[in-house]
Amino acid sequence: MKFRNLIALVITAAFALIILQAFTITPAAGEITLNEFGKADINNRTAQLYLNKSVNTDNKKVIYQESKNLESGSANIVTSVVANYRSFDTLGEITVLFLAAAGIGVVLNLENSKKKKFAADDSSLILNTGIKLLFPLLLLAGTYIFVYGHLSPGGGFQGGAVIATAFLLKMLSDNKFEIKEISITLVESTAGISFVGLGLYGLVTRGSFLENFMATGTVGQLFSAGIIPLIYIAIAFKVGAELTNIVKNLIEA
Amino acid sequence: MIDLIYKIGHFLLITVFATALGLLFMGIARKIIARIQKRYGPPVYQPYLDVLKLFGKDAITHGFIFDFGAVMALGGVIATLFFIPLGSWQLYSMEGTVLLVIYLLAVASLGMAMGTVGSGNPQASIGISRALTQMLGYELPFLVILFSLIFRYQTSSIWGLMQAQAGSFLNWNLFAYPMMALVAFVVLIGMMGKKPFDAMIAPSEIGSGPVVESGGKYLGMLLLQKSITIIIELALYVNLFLGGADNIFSFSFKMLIVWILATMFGSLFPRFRIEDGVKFFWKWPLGIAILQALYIII
Amino acid sequence: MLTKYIFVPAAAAFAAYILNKKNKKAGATITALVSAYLLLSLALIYGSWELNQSFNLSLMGYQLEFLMALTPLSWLFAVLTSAISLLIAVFSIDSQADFKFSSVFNLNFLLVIGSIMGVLFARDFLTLFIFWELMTWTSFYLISSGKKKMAGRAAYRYLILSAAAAYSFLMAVIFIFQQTGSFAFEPAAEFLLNNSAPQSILLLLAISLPFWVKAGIFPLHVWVKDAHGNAPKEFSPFLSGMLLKVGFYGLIVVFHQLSFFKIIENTIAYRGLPLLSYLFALLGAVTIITGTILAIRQEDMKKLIAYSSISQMGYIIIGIAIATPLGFSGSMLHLMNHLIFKSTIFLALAAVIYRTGTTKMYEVGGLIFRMPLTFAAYLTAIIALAGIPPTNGFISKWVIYQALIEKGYLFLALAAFFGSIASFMYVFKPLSTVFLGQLKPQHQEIKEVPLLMKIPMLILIGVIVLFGVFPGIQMNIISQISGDLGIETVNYSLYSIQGAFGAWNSLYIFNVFAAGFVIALLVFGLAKKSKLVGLLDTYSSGEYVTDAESYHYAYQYYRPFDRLFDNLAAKSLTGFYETLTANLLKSGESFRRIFAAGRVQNYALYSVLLFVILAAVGWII
Amino acid sequence: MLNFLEEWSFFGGSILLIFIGLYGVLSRKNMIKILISLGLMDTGVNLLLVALGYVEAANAPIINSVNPSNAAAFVDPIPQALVLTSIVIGTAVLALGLALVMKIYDKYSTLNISEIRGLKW
Repeated sequence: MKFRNLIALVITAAFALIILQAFTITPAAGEITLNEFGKADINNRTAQLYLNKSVNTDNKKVIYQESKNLESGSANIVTSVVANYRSFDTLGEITVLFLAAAGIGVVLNLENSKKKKFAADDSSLILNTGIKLLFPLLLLAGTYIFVYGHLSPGGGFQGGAVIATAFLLKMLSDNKFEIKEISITLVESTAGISFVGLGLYGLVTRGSFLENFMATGTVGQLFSAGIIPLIYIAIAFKVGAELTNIVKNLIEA
Repeated sequence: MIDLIYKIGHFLLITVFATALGLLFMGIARKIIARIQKRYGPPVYQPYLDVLKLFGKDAITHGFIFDFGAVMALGGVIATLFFIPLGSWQLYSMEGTVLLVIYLLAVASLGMAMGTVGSGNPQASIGISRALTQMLGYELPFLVILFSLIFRYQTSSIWGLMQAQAGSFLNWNLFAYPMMALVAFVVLIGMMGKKPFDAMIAPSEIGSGPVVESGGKYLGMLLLQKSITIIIELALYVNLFLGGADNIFSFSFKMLIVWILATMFGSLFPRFRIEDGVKFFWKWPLGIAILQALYIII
Repeated sequence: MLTKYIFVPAAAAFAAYILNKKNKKAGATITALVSAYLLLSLALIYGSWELNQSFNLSLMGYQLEFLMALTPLSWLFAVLTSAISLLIAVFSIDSQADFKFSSVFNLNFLLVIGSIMGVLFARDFLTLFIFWELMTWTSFYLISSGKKKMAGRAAYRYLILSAAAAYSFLMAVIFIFQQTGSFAFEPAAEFLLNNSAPQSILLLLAISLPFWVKAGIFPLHVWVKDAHGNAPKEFSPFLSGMLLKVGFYGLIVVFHQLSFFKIIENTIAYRGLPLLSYLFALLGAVTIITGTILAIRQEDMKKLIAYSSISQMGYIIIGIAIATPLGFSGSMLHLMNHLIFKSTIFLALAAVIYRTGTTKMYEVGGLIFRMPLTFAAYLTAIIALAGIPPTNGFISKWVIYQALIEKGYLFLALAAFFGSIASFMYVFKPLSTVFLGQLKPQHQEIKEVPLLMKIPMLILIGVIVLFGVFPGIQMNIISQISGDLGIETVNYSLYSIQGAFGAWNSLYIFNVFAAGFVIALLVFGLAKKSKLVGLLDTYSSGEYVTDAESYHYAYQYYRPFDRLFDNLAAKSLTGFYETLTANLLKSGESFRRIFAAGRVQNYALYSVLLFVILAAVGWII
Repeated sequence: MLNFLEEWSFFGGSILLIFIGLYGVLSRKNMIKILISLGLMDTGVNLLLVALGYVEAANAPIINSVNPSNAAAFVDPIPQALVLTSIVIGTAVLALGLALVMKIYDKYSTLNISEIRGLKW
């Protein structure tokens, strides 16, 4: 082991020990500390309001398939947080992703570099055939994940990632497979514009950007949760297109 | 008006007298040196003949600065002469003159330097550069001596310094501060450009240096300038260290003694290189002068 | 009403900048007009010493008070500034074509004038600092706009020294502000007087540091030569004449108005002079000697005169430091006279450079036959500089000698004598090599400079002679200054000054000179007429002289003398600073090699280490 | 003991993961490995965030037929939402980093950071 590595090890170890120490320290009275593991008291947190879906209105019990016209109709609380309560953050987040994709495009400078095709031999028959079989299934799975994002674990990001994975696999397996730049751009910008458009519509009709302007329906039903599914669809297309774009750029560079 | 005429007459009288005396001294010096070198030597009145002859000759000039330099050299020393008490003669009893005289002498030097360099002869330039370098050498100890004298007697007029030595001849600075007098004597030799310190003239080396290009009336004027300068410098020494004198005759006698001594002393030594001369001046005369000055001011 | 002296030049600066784009001569003309206006209006307020002005500014909850007032001292300096800038502006009207960016020159020049006025009238540290920095920066641009390659570097050196000094100034001022709650001079002086002496002395030394730099006193003189030598030829007169003097203004303010001398009054003394003052005077003495020796060695005419400026600054600081009535008057006289004759010299050299385009002395020669008026200006000025009667330069040196001998400061006097005698050497060098000697073939066709350049030189010649005969004019304002500062005044009349050991009477001297010259002229005129021959028609020990080029003795004029100081010059202070800088850079480089070798991981490691240390400290505490 | 282990396997483990990543970033020479280390740190942080929001014996914060009411014990949803964001940004960073690595490899033909002279001065 080299000397420098040793120093790095010692320093990180010291750092880690100091940080870990914070978890075992006995708090003084009145001092705010971390909870022990598994002892998170969410009753006193904002989380409780999200769970009750009552940041603005009074506290009501939310019951599966019964409660109607809630603040946010999504059965998945995380989705509520991501695509409703904090959807402005999410807009920023996909902007970051977009910027990363754009940055990769700039860094790799595809326009100027000689476009070398993925020069490997044809991939193995098993992979090729498997992917041929898997590709539509993956697309389907992805679609399911983002369409049911407000009901079950999942959502736009996850669904988009699955879709992008499908395209990645396709690109890996099939040398002749090529996605047109223009189609990616088209999908991505349409998705982005519709996200912003939904927000602007909320701004115009309800007076606040990204405010829910549709009926939220009954908790647990597919057609519920107001604009959340719409936003998630937009996000899914955008993320899927961006990730595909990134993968495509990396492969082609 | 009468006063003015009297003054102008006085002016001219002093000038003529100093010139005549200076030329006489130069003749004496030539005679002495000749005798030391076991020659017969020219007659004592030879310098008078030289001056007359030179003014009778045709001369060449190298432009107006050449003329101006000669005039400035002569005019400068004549102006200086009036601030020196010669025995009981002094036109202006102005105080503060001892520092003034040093700087007034520079006018003449500057005039000569300017005129001769204006001739365009590089040998003159070399001579002038040496002369100025050497001047830095001997003026420093001399000014330190003046510093201590002025501080000691609390007056800076030559007249006042002379009066301070009145009474017995033991009051003379020569006896009161013999080391200082010795230093001043060495400085005097340097000032007059006598032998160990004559690198700026050096006839065999740079063709008589500053005066290389002067001929006819120019050389004559420079000769007159030289003679008056000798008188000024000797008079300064006599006034400062030999107590001056009551009348012009004893004063001239004292000057003559100093002049003969300086001439004989000068004829004993070979020529210093210019920087060695400066080094010498800064080592011994300046050192002794500083010690003496420290002794006086403490 | 004092603000107009700042804002009129400032406003005119931008007007000059814009108009100069249209007409090359507009900027310099505006500068001249503004300077003339300033001069006139200053003349009108002469004597109204109670004039003052203050305005308040509320900034982020702080009440800032800017104070300005007219004192005899600032009046004198303001008059000198506007007078010299007037002459320089007139001089530069015809030489605007020599500039790369003449509008920028005029802009900055006017800004320098305005900021100097601000410095002079300031009565509180904040105003002083603001205008001081403005002055430094604008003069930095002016120096760096010189044509030579070295100009930028020289200006940079100037800026670095000034900036470092300005920081020390600011530190001390802020310390005083914390103690007194005010930036004004009076409470500061009071506080410093009642504070413990060592601390006050330290504070005042820190405050005076920028002034030492600007005045070019010995250990901090390194910027002067290159800055003067490389500044535009039109700015060098101002740089040497005025900017250096502003440093002395600051020093006088520190010494007297901030009661530095009162604080050190009761410390250990040598011959009645506090040791610190004596040290300052000794610095002046060292300045004289170094400046002189280095001036003699120079081959570049502007650098030579720059070194001579350094050495003349030594006289001024000696007089200011010993602070006797004679010493102070001598210093102020010398300050004014130096301004006059040094500007004349630089203007004459600027005229030479304007015509020949070179500053190397051995590349020119014999210009007297082509530029007689320039020669006359130079000659008069160097007679004054060397301190030869009957010019103004001798009077001031004479007064300083009197002051030194009066108190028996042997070593200071020795340095003063040395500088004075050796000044013959260095002023004669350009005289002999530039104006006298052989005229170079390529300069045969040179003409005298245009009329607008002659006028300032003529005026300055007149001023030199005028002040040489009537020093009482100068003594008039000087006695007011010393009265204002609480120094005894020296007895004087229009043409005489009473020294410690006798009086100076310029009328006698002038008469005697006239008489001497008349006799010499008579002798010359009565003798036979002489024949004019060419410069090459000289005695050459038998050599056959063909070209003027090799027949001109100019390069290394004082080589034998230089040999005496070769060792010293090799160890020059500039070299010392440069070695210091080089070593500092080298050690910095090796330090960098350890800590910043371009390995990003190491940087990450350092930042992690810092986090660890911080976390550990936080955890332990 | 079991509780202690469980607690440490989440808190301590995720912190350990962060510092393993940190150590990798500080000590590895291969740029790909450095990126992997960055990914490790990312994961560690995400795990830590999620672990902080854990409630003992609680369910995922989804109202469904198994947990039909908000009265049921749910874990804190906010860290999860944050982690979702964090993952996306981590992905973006990794992708950009990889692109840079590719570019650097094009230029220097090496992945060893000590052999890359561009930053040496």
